[in-house]
Amino acid sequence: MSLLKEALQRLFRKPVTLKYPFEKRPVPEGFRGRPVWDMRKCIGCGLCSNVCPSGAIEMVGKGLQSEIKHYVDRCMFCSQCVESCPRNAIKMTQEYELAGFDRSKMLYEYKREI
Amino acid sequence: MRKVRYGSIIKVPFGPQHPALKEPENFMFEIDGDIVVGVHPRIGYNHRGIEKAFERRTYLQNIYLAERICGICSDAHTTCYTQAIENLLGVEAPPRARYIRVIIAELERIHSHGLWVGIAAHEIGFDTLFMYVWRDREVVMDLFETLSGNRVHYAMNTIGGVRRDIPADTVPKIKHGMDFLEKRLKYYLNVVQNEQTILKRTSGVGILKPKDAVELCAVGPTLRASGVKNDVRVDDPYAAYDEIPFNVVTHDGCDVLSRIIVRCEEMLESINIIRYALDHMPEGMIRVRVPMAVPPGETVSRVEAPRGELIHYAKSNGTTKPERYKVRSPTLGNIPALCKMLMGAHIADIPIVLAGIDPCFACMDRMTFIDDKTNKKWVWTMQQLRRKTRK
Amino acid sequence: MAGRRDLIAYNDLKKWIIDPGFCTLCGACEAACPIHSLKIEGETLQYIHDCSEHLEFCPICYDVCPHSEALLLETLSFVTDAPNRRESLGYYRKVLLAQAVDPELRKVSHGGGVVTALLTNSIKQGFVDSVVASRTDEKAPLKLHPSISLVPDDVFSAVDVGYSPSAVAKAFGRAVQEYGKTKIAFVGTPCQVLALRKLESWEHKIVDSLKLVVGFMCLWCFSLKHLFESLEKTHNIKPSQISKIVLEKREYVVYMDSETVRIPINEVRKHILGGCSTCMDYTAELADISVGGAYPLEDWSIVIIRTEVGEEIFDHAVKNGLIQVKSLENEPEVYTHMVDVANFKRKTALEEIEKMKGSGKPVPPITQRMLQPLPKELSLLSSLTVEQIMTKEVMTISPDTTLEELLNIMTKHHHMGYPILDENKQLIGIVTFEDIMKVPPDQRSKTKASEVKPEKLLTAYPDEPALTAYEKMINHRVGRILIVDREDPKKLLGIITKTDIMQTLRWPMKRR
Amino acid sequence: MTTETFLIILQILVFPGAFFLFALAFLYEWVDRKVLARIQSRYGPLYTGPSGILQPLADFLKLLSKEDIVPMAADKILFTLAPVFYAVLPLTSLFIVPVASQKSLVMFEGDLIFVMFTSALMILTVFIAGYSSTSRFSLIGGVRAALQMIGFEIPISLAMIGPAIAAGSLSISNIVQWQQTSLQWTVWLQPIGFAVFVVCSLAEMEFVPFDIPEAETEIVAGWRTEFSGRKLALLRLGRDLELVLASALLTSLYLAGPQQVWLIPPVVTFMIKTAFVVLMFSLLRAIFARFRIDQMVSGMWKYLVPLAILQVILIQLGIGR
Repeated sequence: MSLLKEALQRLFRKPVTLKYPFEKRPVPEGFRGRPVWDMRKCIGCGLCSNVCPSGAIEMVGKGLQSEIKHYVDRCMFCSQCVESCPRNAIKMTQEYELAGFDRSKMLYEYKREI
Repeated sequence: MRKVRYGSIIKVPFGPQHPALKEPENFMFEIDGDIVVGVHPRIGYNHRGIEKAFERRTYLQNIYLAERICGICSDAHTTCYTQAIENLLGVEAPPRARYIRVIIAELERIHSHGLWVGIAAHEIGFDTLFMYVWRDREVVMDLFETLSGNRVHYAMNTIGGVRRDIPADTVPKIKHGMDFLEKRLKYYLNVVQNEQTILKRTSGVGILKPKDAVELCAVGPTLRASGVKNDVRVDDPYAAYDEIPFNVVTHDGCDVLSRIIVRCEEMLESINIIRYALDHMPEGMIRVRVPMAVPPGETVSRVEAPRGELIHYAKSNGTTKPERYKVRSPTLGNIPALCKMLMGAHIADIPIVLAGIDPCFACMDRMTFIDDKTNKKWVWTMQQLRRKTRK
Repeated sequence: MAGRRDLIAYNDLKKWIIDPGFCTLCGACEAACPIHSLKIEGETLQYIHDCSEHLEFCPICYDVCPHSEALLLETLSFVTDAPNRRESLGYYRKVLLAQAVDPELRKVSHGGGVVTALLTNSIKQGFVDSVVASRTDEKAPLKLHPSISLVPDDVFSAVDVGYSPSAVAKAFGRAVQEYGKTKIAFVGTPCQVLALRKLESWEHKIVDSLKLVVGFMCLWCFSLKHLFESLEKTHNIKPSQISKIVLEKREYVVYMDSETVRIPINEVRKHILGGCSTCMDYTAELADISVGGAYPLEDWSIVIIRTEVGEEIFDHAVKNGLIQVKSLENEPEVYTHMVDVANFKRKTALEEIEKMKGSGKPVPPITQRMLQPLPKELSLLSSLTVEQIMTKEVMTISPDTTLEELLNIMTKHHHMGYPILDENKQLIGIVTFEDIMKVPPDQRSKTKASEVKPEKLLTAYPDEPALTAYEKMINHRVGRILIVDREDPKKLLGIITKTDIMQTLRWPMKRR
Repeated sequence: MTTETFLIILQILVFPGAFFLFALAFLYEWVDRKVLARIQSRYGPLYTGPSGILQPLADFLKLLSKEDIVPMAADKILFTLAPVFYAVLPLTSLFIVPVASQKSLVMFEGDLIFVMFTSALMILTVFIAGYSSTSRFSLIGGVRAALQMIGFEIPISLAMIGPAIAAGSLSISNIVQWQQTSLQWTVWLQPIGFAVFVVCSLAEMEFVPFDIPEAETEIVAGWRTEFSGRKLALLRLGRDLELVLASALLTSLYLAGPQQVWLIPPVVTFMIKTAFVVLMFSLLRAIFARFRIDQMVSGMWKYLVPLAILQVILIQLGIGR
């Protein structure tokens, strides 16, 4: 019965649950969400695709002609690519609602403006 | 373990899919009436080939692989991994990094033990306590999110130190969280020790005598709840544990109740460690840069994970990928002791005794083959496996 | 230089810089290498593992090397905001003499202790959170170590000038990556400053944390091993005895516990690092603030402030009473000495390059690039006429001006050469700093400008292409050319200096 | 057809008969879930209807439309009949308990015994349900349910007898009337009996700490493991009706049942009282851990049976009459 008091108190208090899909929780600074590439800064060194532990990043082409393909369905948001990128071309955003039914929609392509 | 009994012995499977086991693992119990007379653990159900995967990835990528051996003690695995690789490289993490590692490891211990107390409450049908403990555990999870950017896979460790600093403005936040948790944990400790229904279900259940515990190589809180003082943090200090004073919590009840109490008190001790570490954290470097390739050699590294002693073994051949990697997770060490505890228990006690070792089967499962008819065990080589797959 | 670049920059770095021995061990490549393949260990650069395993294409280590030709013009854009540019001074806002107010500080430091005072103030005021600089070892006073200072007291002992290479740029990388610092002041020699500026123009992420670049004036660095060996052989000086080596008037003075030995500059020049022998930058032209010794004044330093950031931080230190300043205008000797050394450095470097070219040895890519404009720059120059780029308002002197007066004028305005006009405004020649230096100091008050002017006068016409004027300057190895009227060659219309050429070449570049 | 017959049919089908009772069952499931959730700092049902009040109905309808799987080895007839009985039995009992007025729809001297009988039958149904599914978990669950019945059946019967002795009648409606006419609630006269009744009701409804026959972490869903689709829907309905029955019985026997207070119709007071009882059940199930079956049975016999007997003796001695 030692929980009775707390139980009675809780009965008249607001629940702590967040009504998630309707009420989104703000994420803190430095949250590791979906990474995005800034192709104006990218030099196409291919390091991000090489260090990626889950093979979520694919680089098509070489050097300054390259394109980046990012498969979010494989990404595990470790942010090693951000850490390895020598030029701040990759940033972690605060996007976290990335689940879906269609894998083909989880491919983000980054092309260079010519 | 197999005992032949005549009479109405029925076999009750536990898992691989079972509400008491949140992870797939198979236990076959022989039940005589309501009493367990035989336990047959069949590990390997969830073998993920992680050790082989280690050999295919670079040392840098393996940090994140090590992190995903276990979702709950992810930091313990990376600490152990990075320590092993640091040993091979001959570098040492800077002091501040080691303090940060301690803080993260202890936060993780709080979160892991808190999670476990909730699970234990759930196993004995006390869902309200389960909800309360998990609600308060959110404090730690939020701290993790602020500190590392993720609630579960903190990715704080890297070879040669830690990836993120603990900035001065988050220190009061952590301390505030610790004050709150301390209050709550003391309350839960009080509840656990005074609530009659909990005492009924846990005291005198799943007895593991100190002698058995040592003989069967139990580790972690399971061992300490049997009154044996054993803790890698003290016996073989790593990170900054040699500079931080703390007590090794033991309890000699040898039953599930003392396992709960040991874990609760360990959480309180962790809070003290975190406070001390925050106050005494030195300024300076948080990491050293290391090359991608690791000189040849082999090493073993030990860490006190929330569940007990965690051992990683690494062998390097001078390239950027390890030649062999081996993980001995604490749950594996506790399985023989678990079988001992379960003998003679009631069916109703199985979940709570099973949960009593805080099992993490996903990080435990290894590749062995057992023919349960002849009791023959063997391990397949890579060639044999390949041949099998070709067929 | 090398036509096509290799996809893996290390191959270029090895071929053009490490193998010919131009590396000055600043460690910029180690700091910049994203996979930590390079490592500075002692006086060698180690290549730890094959980076092409991890990278498809990487220009970094070659691009950021201070001896490579890459990004040279881009680096200029950091200082070109400054209103003035003079040869051997670079772009600048202010030139002045300064010293630390604290006499203790002056005693421990070289010169006026300005850098130490400045950085202490910036850390205290929170402009920067750490300082990356060189520091001497107590056991081996000549050997420099890069150091990362976090608290003001650390800086007190940190900043030091010396003659040995120090991997400061590597230390800068460590400060960012290992210490996690975000506001860093960097102190280094001209080549290290250049390395940092190259990192900055490359937009490497570690320079997001760079707040202030302080450059030391540097003649060159020694390979300490060779220097000690030769000192021991020729003068029987043990390295452990040496407490200090100071350059005084083209002589190195080796201070030992009991005695001092004077060694002529040419004797020890053999032992300088490969990259230093062709380096032409004395005053760290790309730094936010350049600081150098104010010989012959003891306890004063000459300070060149080039950028807004530098000016702000320096003024703050002056306002806080940590630094006291004095105008340079009344100290022509100090100025003369500095310019003289700078010219000496440039001259010897040019000689060295000639020698190297003659013997078929490779020349550092950066020098090659500086001496030979790119085709597109040449076409830009040829598309412009002299009139379009020349400076029309020329400071002139009368033939009766004595050299001492002239030096005073130079100290005030920092121009290095002055056309001589007679009373009828007829051009009779030009007198430059080099010409004055040929006259011994004690006779300078008596000698008149017209007496030392060279026989030959290099001129160009306003309607000529700028390229022609430029080629004339290059061929005659002069820094300025006078523009005269085609009809009346005695009528001075303007002047083109190297500064004007630089301004023209870099005008498409815009500071970000 | 006379108007009277029509009225009786209407009473049986709509109010206070089947339809009303179903509605009440769903309402009380919602109250129970909501209160339990609030105690546990959760929201509980939220989106179906205002504050999720229609959630139990939605669950029921959804289950009706789901696939109905019968295990191959199961005894098909028993397996199909068990859920039907499980839903019908509490409904039958509820016709005996006064809901809308002091008099129940069906009343006869000795209907209290009938209610006891149906509650025993329900446990039998549970056992049969567990037995007929031939699953190991179901079997253990069914055996546990039967074993548990041995524990609580005696004290609950004794606790029911208490008010009957006091009222001098074995009819629930008469007990209610006796309480209202003598203007005293039995709960004040026989608090021990009330407590015993509450505890045993928890056991009857398989609420924590007595949810042993369907202990999720031990034997999956116990005797209900193999049921799905319509059968599971019926089981859930039966469970909800059982909650209504238990609270209605408690209200009738100890809290004076439906009572006309000033202008408030008796059905409203009935609902207020039963809702209070449901709230109490929810609170109690939230603050305990589950007992083990041996502990439960021995505890019942050690403590509750003597207490219940003590209460009966006290009544016989004239205390609480």
